[in-house]
Amino acid sequence: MNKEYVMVMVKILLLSVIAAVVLGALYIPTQAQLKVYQEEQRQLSLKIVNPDADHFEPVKSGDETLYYQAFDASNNLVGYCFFHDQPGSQGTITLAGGINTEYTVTGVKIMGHSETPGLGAKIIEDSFTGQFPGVAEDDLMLSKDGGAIDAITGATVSSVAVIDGLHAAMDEIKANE
Amino acid sequence: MEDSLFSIAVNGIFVQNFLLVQFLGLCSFVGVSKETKSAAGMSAAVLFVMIMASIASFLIYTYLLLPMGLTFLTTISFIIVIAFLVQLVEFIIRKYSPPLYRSLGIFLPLITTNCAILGVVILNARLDYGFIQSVFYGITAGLGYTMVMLLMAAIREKSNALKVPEAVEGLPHAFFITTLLSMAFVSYFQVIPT
Amino acid sequence: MNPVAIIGGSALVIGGIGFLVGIILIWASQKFAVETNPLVEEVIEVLPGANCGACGYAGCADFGEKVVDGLAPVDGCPVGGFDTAKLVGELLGQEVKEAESIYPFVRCNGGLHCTDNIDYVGIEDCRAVMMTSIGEKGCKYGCMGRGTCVRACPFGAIEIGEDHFPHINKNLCKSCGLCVEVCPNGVMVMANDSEQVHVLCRSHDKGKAVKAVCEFGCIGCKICVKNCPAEAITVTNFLAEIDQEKCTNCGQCVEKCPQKSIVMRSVEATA
Amino acid sequence: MADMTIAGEFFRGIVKDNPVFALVLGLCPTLAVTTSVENAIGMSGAALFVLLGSNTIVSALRKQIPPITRIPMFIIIICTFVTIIDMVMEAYTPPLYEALGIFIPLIVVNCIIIGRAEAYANRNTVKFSIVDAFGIGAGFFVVLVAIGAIRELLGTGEIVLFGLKLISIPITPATFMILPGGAFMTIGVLMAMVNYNKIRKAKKGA
Repeated sequence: MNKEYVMVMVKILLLSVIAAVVLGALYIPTQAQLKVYQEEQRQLSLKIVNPDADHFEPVKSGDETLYYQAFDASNNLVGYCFFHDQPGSQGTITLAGGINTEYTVTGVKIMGHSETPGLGAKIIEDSFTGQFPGVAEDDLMLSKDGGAIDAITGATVSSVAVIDGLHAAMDEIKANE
Repeated sequence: MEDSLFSIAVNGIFVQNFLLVQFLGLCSFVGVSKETKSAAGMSAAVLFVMIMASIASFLIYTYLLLPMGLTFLTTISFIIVIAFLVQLVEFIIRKYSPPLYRSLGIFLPLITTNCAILGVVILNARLDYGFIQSVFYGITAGLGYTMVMLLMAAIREKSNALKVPEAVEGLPHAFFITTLLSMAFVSYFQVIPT
Repeated sequence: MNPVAIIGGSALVIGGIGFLVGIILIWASQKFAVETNPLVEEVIEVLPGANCGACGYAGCADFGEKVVDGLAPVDGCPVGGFDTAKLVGELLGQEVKEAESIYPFVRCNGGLHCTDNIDYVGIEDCRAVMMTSIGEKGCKYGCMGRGTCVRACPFGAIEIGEDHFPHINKNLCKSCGLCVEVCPNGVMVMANDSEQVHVLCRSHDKGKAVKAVCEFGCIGCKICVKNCPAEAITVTNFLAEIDQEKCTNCGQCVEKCPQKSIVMRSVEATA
Repeated sequence: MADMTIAGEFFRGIVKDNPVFALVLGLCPTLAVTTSVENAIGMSGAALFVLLGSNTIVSALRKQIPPITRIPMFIIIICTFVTIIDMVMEAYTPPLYEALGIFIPLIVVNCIIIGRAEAYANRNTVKFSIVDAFGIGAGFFVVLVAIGAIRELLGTGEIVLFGLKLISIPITPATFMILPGGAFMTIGVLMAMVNYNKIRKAKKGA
């Protein structure tokens, strides 16, 4: 291993370690800030999906929050809220949903997705999510199957994914309540 | 994720073809598909790097990054492995077939940033495929890439004899052929909703 | 995860990967070392890089190696012309003298003056025509203007004019000679600028057959042979050939030729 | 390239060595992302930042980088910049990150950046590398916005930029333009126009 190769090793090692330290150092503050922001976002979306609720109590199993119970100002149970990951056509869709005690949907908000831009990505628009408030659990289906939700043209898979996500979350809450 | 190997194969080669549907790996695709010889050379290199990268990235992701909770390093560690593999391939090609090395030219280092390869490894991680699934996905995605590459090289060589207005000759011509190819592949996409 | 663990952990992981990469690449660079003589790299850098094969070798890299090993002449690259030869000469410490530049030249005067034999519809390629028939034109030796040479030229220097003849754009043409090789009838030939007198015909048919088909075809009447002071012209099989070394460009044959198939070309931009 | 001037290098990046048309690099993000002008601006902005960073560091260290481990070291530099911009934007400018989120990892596989690192920054001084980064970045920006505008206008019938509707034409939107086929065709047509212009100039010149 003559001198020249040692130099090569030193250089690549040095560069890798410097890159790693820079990224590691940057990771800590950004992660903390991200946590703060995400928590804000969650509270905000809970408010959106369940407008008449005042505050929310997380229902935990172990340290993982399953869903939130929504209480109004005078502290009686008004409904539930949840975050749910559902596989869409391109990747996972994270959606926030709110229902009242009779399992009628009070609101839906798409938190994150990687659907095809221009097609599946339209699930985040109010024209689609706006259809959900006030829809009872049984007619939470696509209009072509007799439900109350019209799918987005050219993005049936993504639309169905959102609906299945809501159903899955509702069943989970039913099992727990 | 319990994707069966068959569905991964269909996904990798046809439905989610990296080149024509996911737009990944175009730089080398357009640049090198002028003639079948260099196209074959390039796809062989891409296939090799894809398979090795799938293996290496799976090991790093599951045994290093996940347990240590450093998932923010995924992209950088994957891409270093790919770059290392490409440097290795560059040595091998330069040693054993200099003409191919000359004809690939700038596109050889570009395999590193070849979106298809990084695409495969990141998808492997995101869909948290098992080891066999990851490697299989690497192979099928590579085959999908090779198939389209050779198809394109053959078409472009044949289309040289056509009388094409001068402005369209060369790259625009290649792009129009790709348009038709990708429409065919995208229609596959609608037929088999995954 | 406390900060030290994160930074330490990532330094360890990325550092480790970097270390492995370094080790294996060093080993690979030794195992796959290619003993390239740096001079060859420099010579290849200077060559035009068109890989056209006009120098007779498989592309510039091959030519570069041969030049450095002394197997190929320093000015062996016609495409690069004099300036490349000079650069290569400097690299190898050999001086280079100015070489005469040569350009392709069409030895046929038929074109529109020549009758059509068949109405050809097919791939735009003279070779395809010759494969599928004995030639589109009355005279099967002539230029059909189907543009094989146009496509063969890597520098886009040739264009088919309205007279159905290829016109060579001299400042684009790198005299690589690919068009000469590719022409099925051998109508194209590399001609030195100083060679001005040419027989614009390739036909070996007898006089009667030539006249029936083409206005300017050479009928092999040997008048030019008698009148050439330098005996530079020989007629073989009813076709006159001019030996350019002997020819003094006097132009006697041009006046005497009844068919006007011998021509004194003035060396202007496009042949 | 002995007689390099600042302006010369900058405009070379836009016209002569335009990353997409002349060098045929960076096609993956160009086609994937240009479904709207907004995305195009976001993408080219992020790409410009990373290109600037990587060109500067690569050309600063060009004497140090051993040829044996050339590609991995370029990649480490580029990827560090991409991860930095990814983390910082995700935490401190969430709305912007929301819009550009999927483009950031795309940049690391953007062939332009390593293309320039390998072909240019590795061989020229820091000053010119920075100018080249600006030039290529501007070239990339121009092309991306052009394609984005065409595809968005034809694909959805209107161009919406940061919420405000710029132009809208009464056509039934051709979703074909949003699909991959449309992207290839648009870039094919634009490239043909550029070639036509070049040939016309060459004919006049020669």
